[in-house]
Amino acid sequence: MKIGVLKETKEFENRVALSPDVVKLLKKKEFEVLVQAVAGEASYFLDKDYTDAGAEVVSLENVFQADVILKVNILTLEEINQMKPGSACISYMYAYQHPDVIEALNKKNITSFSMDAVPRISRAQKMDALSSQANLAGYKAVLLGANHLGKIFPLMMTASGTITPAKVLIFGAGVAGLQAIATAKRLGAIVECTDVRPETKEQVESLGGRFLTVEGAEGVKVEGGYAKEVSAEFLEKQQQLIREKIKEADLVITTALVMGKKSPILVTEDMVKTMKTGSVIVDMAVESGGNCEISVKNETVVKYGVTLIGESNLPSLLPVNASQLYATNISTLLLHLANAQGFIFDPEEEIAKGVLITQDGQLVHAFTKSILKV
Amino acid sequence: MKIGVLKETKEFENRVALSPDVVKLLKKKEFEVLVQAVAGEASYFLDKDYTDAGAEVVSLENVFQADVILKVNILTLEEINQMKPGSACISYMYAYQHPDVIEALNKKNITSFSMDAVPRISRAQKMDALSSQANLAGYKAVLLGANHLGKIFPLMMTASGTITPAKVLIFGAGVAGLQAIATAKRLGAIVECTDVRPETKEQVESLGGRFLTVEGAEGVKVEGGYAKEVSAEFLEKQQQLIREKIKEADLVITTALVMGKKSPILVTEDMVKTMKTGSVIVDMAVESGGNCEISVKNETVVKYGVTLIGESNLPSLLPVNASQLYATNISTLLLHLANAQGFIFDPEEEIAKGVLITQDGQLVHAFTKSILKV
Amino acid sequence: MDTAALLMLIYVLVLASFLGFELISKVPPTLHTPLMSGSNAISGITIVGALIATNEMGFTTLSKWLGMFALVLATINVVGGYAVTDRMLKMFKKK
Amino acid sequence: MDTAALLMLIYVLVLASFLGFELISKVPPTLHTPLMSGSNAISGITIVGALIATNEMGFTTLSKWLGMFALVLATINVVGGYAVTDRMLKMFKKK
Amino acid sequence: MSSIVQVAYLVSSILFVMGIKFLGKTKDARRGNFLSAIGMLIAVVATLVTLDILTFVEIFACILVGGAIGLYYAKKVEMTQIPEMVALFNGFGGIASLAVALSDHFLKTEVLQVEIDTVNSVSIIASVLIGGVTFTGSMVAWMKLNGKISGQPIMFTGQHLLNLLLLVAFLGVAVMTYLFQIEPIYITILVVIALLVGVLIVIPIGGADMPVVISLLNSYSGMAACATGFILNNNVLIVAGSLVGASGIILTQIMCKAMNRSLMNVLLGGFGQTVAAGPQDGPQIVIKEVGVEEAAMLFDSASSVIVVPGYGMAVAQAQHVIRELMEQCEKRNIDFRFAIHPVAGRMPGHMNVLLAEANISYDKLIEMEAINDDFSNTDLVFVVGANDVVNPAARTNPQSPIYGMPILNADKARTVIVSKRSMGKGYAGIENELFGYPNCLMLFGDAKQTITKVVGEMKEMA
Amino acid sequence: MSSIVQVAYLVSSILFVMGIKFLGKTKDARRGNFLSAIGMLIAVVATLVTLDILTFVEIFACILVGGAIGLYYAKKVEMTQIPEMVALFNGFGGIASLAVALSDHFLKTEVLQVEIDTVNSVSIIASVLIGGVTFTGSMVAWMKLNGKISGQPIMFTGQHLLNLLLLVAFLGVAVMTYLFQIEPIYITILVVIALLVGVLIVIPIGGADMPVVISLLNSYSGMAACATGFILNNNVLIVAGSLVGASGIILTQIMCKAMNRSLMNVLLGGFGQTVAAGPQDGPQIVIKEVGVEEAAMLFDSASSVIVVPGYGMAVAQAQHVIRELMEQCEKRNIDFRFAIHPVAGRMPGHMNVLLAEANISYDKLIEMEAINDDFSNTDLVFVVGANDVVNPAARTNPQSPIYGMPILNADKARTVIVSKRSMGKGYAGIENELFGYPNCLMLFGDAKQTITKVVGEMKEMA
Ligand SMILES: NC(=O)c1ccc[n+]([C@@H]2O[C@H](COP(=O)([O-])OP(=O)(O)OC[C@H]3O[C@@H](n4cnc5c(N)ncnc54)[C@H](OP(=O)(O)O)[C@@H]3O)[C@@H](O)[C@H]2O)c1
Ligand SMILES: NC(=O)c1ccc[n+]([C@@H]2O[C@H](COP(=O)([O-])OP(=O)(O)OC[C@H]3O[C@@H](n4cnc5c(N)ncnc54)[C@H](OP(=O)(O)O)[C@@H]3O)[C@@H](O)[C@H]2O)c1
Ligand SMILES: NC(=O)c1ccc[n+]([C@@H]2O[C@H](COP(=O)([O-])OP(=O)(O)OC[C@H]3O[C@@H](n4cnc5c(N)ncnc54)[C@H](O)[C@@H]3O)[C@@H](O)[C@H]2O)c1
Ligand SMILES: NC(=O)c1ccc[n+]([C@@H]2O[C@H](COP(=O)([O-])OP(=O)(O)OC[C@H]3O[C@@H](n4cnc5c(N)ncnc54)[C@H](O)[C@@H]3O)[C@@H](O)[C@H]2O)c1
Repeated sequence: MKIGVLKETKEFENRVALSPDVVKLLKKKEFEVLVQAVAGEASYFLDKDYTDAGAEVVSLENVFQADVILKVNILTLEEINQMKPGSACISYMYAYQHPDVIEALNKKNITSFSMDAVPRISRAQKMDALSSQANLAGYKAVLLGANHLGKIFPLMMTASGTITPAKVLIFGAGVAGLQAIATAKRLGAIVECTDVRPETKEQVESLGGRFLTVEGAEGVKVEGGYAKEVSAEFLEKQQQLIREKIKEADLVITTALVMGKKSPILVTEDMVKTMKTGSVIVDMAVESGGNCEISVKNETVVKYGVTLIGESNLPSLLPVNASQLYATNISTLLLHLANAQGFIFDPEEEIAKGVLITQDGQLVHAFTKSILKV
Repeated sequence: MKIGVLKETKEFENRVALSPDVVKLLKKKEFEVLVQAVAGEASYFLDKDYTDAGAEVVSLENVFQADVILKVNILTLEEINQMKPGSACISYMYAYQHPDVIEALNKKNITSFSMDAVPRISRAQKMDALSSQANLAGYKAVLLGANHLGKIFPLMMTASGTITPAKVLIFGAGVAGLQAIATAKRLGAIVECTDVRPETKEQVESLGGRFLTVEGAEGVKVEGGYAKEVSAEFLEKQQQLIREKIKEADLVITTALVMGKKSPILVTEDMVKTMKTGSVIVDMAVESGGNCEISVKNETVVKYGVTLIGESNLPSLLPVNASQLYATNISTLLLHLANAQGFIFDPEEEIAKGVLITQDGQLVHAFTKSILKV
Repeated sequence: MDTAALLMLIYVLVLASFLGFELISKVPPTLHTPLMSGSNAISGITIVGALIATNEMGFTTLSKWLGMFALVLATINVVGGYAVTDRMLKMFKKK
Repeated sequence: MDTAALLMLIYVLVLASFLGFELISKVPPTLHTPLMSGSNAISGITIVGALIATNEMGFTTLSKWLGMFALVLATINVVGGYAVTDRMLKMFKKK
Repeated sequence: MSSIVQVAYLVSSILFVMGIKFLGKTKDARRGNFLSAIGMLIAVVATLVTLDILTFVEIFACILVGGAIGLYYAKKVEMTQIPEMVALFNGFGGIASLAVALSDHFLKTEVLQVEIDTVNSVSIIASVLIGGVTFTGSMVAWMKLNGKISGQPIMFTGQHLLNLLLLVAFLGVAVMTYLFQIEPIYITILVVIALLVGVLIVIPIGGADMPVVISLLNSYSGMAACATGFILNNNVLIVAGSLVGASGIILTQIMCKAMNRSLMNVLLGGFGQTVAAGPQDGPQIVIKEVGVEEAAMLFDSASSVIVVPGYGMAVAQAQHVIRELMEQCEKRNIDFRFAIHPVAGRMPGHMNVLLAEANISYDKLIEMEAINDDFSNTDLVFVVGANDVVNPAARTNPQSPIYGMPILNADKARTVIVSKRSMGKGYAGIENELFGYPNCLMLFGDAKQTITKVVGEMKEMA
Repeated sequence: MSSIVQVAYLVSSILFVMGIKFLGKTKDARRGNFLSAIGMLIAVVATLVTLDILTFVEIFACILVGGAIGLYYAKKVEMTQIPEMVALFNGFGGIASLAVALSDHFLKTEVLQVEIDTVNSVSIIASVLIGGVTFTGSMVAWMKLNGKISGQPIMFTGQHLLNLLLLVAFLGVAVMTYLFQIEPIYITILVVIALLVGVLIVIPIGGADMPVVISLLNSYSGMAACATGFILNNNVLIVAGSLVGASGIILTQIMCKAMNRSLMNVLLGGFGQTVAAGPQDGPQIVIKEVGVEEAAMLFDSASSVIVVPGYGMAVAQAQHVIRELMEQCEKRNIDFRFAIHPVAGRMPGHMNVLLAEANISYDKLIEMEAINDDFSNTDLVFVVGANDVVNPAARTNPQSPIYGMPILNADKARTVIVSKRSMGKGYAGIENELFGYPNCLMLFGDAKQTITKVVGEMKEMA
């Protein structure tokens, strides 16, 4: 079986689907690997590293000879055009947002698997790119924020006076939020965090953060570790809490996502106005609409004296680690679905069922169908 | 006595000589304070903050009515031109690099004091701006470096593989170097450091860093906490050590300074070539010539796959804290030299003697004279 | 028995009991069983009583038979007790 | 004194000595002085001997005078000892 | 009795005191046992000296028989059967005391035909009661332990009432025995009641509590010997008996504490079984608890330790005290490492953050793949607040939600200690059968608190 | 003697045992003293019961006089003089035993004119020797402590030889006393020798070691009482005397250990003075050391503690163990804070970094200006590896290189404990006279190691 690795074409994308280390592993399992020239450059993986690992470094066209194409971002229509009919591809897809791509895939009878749909079950953890990337993103969000802040994080009592510690406020204690807590805490900030899921209180505290509980609020539904819609009453109480706390925050990091939906607005324009001049907001939900009303995707803007960072692809700013982990995730999924001879998955098996988007010219993924209403 | 605070005019300078808090303190001591409009803006101090604190916010010309002008950076010839004859000024001067300014000051009979010349004795610690700013610079250097690195600092054992910790190499364990060690260590990196002064070993270890001892080297002279010239033999052995260690470093921070001299070259172009692609060097000595042969002042460049950060004014990137501490330093010095009625210092007293550069139209500072050979 | 003699015995009893209490204060759990076993062997001191009881002349009295019965059992207790305790303790020696 | 009686006394002595050893094992240093003082008061038990010696009739014998001398001093030891120990210990009570 | 014999008795008393003292110290215990054996020998020889030379035959015969039996069983017994053996021996000691008391009673009433004075009479009755209870109690304990009867608590209604009645009866008959000493019937009834009481006291107690019961009965047999001492006016019996009596009580208490039970609770019985705080669903997991002291002993005697931290360590913020534990172990040259499971905790790298905070150097942290083969050569694995990541169900049970997840082979180690607060489940919400494995001991309580105690114990041992 | 009296003696013996036991436990000590006093009362009353009613007048007179004197001094004495008072009382106990022995001797030889048997004679001689030594030894100790004679060790050549000779002489005369009981001269010589030995034993020992000596003499006075018990065939004397004798020896040993001396070392004398490990240059600073146990006691009894960390804490990496210390203190509701000097350590914020690493919450860290006035209301300041930042020379000595630097007012606290390795200097390279202040105690050793021990001690006290 031939694996093809394309260079990412999306703007600001530094990652690559396979790292030389993982290529070596796949070679051992007797896969052939074709890597597009300079595909790894932005992640500091040189073509030589790939050839050393056993891959063939080839031109763009030649990559499409592969039986399965691996990418980080969803394939473009152009790329699909060039693919062998009946071949396969694995990448992030967020299929429900890209009906056009699905159509294109089905037209070419391409079997496609989505990395963002890996079910969050224990044995699939090694394939869970959402977690691995969110983790890096959480770290990077703190570093970016700290770098834009006019002050330092830790408390420091010096001869020239005492520097009070920075206050970091984090919304959402998912994977990214927790890593952000850990990182900010490490750097010496006072960290507070709030989340809709009550079990996160213990998790936040286990990292030395303070949990802000929305008092007397019920009606939060959690499914498979994901937050589902929450009640209006809760949101109101939460708003109240945020409004109060945000005035004193130096750095705000928002990570609240609701799967398959636009992310909730937690920080309104009004609230931004009440913040201290020089404070910073990193909106990690900006890709899916943003948790802050006025953050701008892929831009860093200053509004009302507050720096709003709308970096939508934080993991890509840590390309070495991000590619390395993503490569492990995608290759583990691939090995779960296929061997050197070809695909061997059972479409009813839980993981395969979870990630399989299109097959035999059909959209087969239940969740995507439900959202696209097809 | 009237104090005037000018807005800094130097490029990339965000600091301001007095903070509103310190203005309040000086008002209590019955000084009058004139602050140029928007002088504090880049440090997120608003004009309103200053007026609230009791200062008068005035236009540029009106500042020059003051008896003493406070600044961060040395006064420009233009500014000196506008000053009242016989008035005074305090700022960083590095007088030995600016004979023209000294001439101008003497022409106008201006008494000048240099913040960089505060003697490093116990009771002057509160005036020691070099320390207070170097401290912030050490923190910022790590953050900048970390932000330019394609990987994260801490060790992380995750389902998607283990991320090995970043290796940070620090040259010079002075104030900035130590803070850099502490910060990098906090973030989870493996930190190694080397210095010419043997007593720094214990200090480095007290922060969890590993000290790299240059074996069998003697001939390091230390005076008043500053490193003086070191022997050629030492430098050679040190080069050897660095050459070896730098190959594995992810982030290199250089802080080695020799007072009044061009800073030593520790990282040669050759060495940079042997470094890993994607690694980063922050050259904190860039202002005084740089510790790295090929770093560029005030620029971030990529050479041989290595990112070289030549930021010459790191404290200015943390303007809030930097201004706050600098204001404490400068005001403490002022209060040491003067009261609301005027200057009262004894030119033979240790601190006054240390900082006094020009008086009665004369360059009186011994060290400056020795360097300028006048 | 006269009261003075009894009182002396009671002195001995009281002091020995206090001593018993004080001796055992912090025993590591691994020693619980050996200690129990070892002190069980000591409680076989009743063998002295059995000896005295067996000393009864002739085999006609119940007393003598009871004494001999007691002596056999007490000896088992003593000998077995010490032996088994020693075996246990031997095992504890550090590898 | 017959040997049996002596032996009983020795039993008492031995057991009490062992007990004395065992009772004092880990005493915090602040209690060293009070403990010393308190047990010093106990050693004033010789007052009992002094009482018996004073019981001698008439004031003619040296024995009686010695007994009375002993009694006064032993009483000082006992009363002073307990009182001063108590004063010390009162101070230790937490503010 | 000649005074030389009395001196010998004094010496053996002293040896017993020292024997017991040393038996409580790990490194002196064997010497202690030896000393007390010497004491016993001296006492026996001294007694023989006073005896009539003519009775030596019977005496030696008895000693030979008894000694042979004792030695044989002591050598033959399996190490695992030692508790039952102790119970058996203890019972013999009790019945011997009873027999000596009876013997004295009959000697005085039938052979010598003298009146038994009050002290003697009370002593005889006490000896009968305590000796009898010790005997049958020990026998029941022995049978429970070796499975001759069920280890389950045996209870019936009116049990406590029956005990009370028997006690009253005993007192009544005891008075009769004193008043009508000539009548052998009364003392015979006493014996029967005593034997009955012994049985009744022990049957309602569960097998798991037997060690405590045996320790208590051991204390009783000391008291019986002490009572015998009063009968015979013999100091060495009194000293040895009361030493064992008192130290036995304390030891029983210590053992109860180590098992987290109260003595009352044990004696009232019926709460017998060590809690098998199993779940409603699924098979019952029977677990063994361990106390902090014993845990400390286990660390002390290990030569290699692997710590498996999990989310519970983070919740308890136990990382700092674990570093202390590490320092204690390293002081003892114990190889000490951490096995980091990739998904331990609740975020990637969770354990890394915390252990770095506690200043544990990176090279102590070993990845799962690198350490998984080492567990089988490891003396002690200490699982701190981890659960799912050491759940063998991931390897064996295809039905389990974590099936297929790689886990740490903690179960392969010689001994596993698990520190957690309860039998609570982990993230995956499933049972962990590791906790019921024979090599696994549960150390219940908040991880930080219990480990602090363990470290405290270890410091004392040093 | 009636048996009721004997029972009373038994009861008081038991009370003494419990009294001593409780005296060793901080929270029970007062109760223990009370119990033993009750025991004493019972013994006295019981003895009075057996006595001739006619002698009551003298007896009460003596008791009244003795009691009044005892009570008066006990109330009057300054708290600082307690050790001397104990020495004095102890001496009285010793001489009383001697007097009782003499009294018995003369009673038997002169009044009753009976032969004194061996046991009695040996007891009398022992009582004389021990009682006499206790008396003069205690008197010398008393005088050394209250300054009536110099606290310096007094030594002369041939001292040990003289002691030996006296011992031989004593033995010789003792034999004579036994053989020629009628001759009062021998026993008189015995008394003289005993008194002389007491003096000779104590004079070579330095004042600083007096507490140990008093403890030892206390043990002796117990033995003297015990010997008296043998003379009078009295159990309560034997029990109480031997309790005090044995526990006194142990206590002496414990005290020696706490002072880092060996008993031998103390008794051989001459090593007396506590080291004044001063520097070569400058005025000698005489310091007081403190041991970990006492340090732990000081923490235990404080109600407010301020820790002053310095560069030495960083070097020792003691921050984690200080957090433990904090936890121990907070468990006891002790107010616990950190005073952070702006230039403590070697870089700005050095202490902040380390204490944050140890997870000490920011609100425990107080700036110099905010805390400097609180020191004078603080029970205990714990200076950990700080030096220059607490050097009072900065306030008082214009010559000092740190003159004018603001410092933490650690010296104003009730007690200051300084943890450092030696009398080594700080960054500024100058002496610190704080270390010689009367309220300052030095806890020498690596900060991490010593504090670990202090925490260990505190855990045990809890
Ligand atoms: N690492 C990740 O990125 C990540 C993310 C999400 C989910 N997960 C999942 O989380 C699980 C991690 O496994 P794990 O073994 O680390 O943890 P776990 O299976 O969740 O078990 C934690 C155990 O700690 C105990 N505990 C809680 N508080 C404690 C305290 N104060 N003291 C002592 N024990 C305490 C609990 O038992 P008691 O209640 O009886 O004390 C619990 O059984 C895996 O199932 C993994 O898939 C991991
Ligand atoms: N904070 C800054 O930015 C900065 C920068 C440069 C200089 N300084 C200067 O540094 C000094 C700081 O004062 P400081 O009080 O923190 O420290 P210090 O005066 O330097 O004293 C440190 C003390 O710690 C003791 N010590 C060293 N290792 C130890 C260990 N392992 N365990 C226990 N004690 C240990 C040393 O005594 P032993 O050898 O007897 O143990 C020493 O006296 C000031 O003079 C300040 O001016 C500060
Ligand atoms: N068992 C596994 O294999 C596994 C793997 C990875 C993640 N997980 C779990 O899944 C959970 C979700 O992880 P994620 O990071 O991908 O979540 P996510 O990115 O979907 O959401 C981020 C966080 O935002 C929170 N949030 C949503 N709406 C909010 C609101 N209005 N206000 C505040 N917070 C809001 C969510 O509760 C969540 O904690 C995590 O707790 C993680 O432990 C489990
Ligand atoms: N007592 C006080 O009041 C006081 C105040 C501030 C600083 N200090 C001390 O002064 C010292 C100097 O502080 P600084 O940060 O301003 O120093 P600096 O900025 O002059 O130099 C930075 C460091 O570079 C080192 N260095 C010089 N040449 C080198 C070479 N070839 N290789 C490697 N390292 C080299 C120096 O030893 C120094 O540690 C510090 O140690 C500090 O503790 C004392």
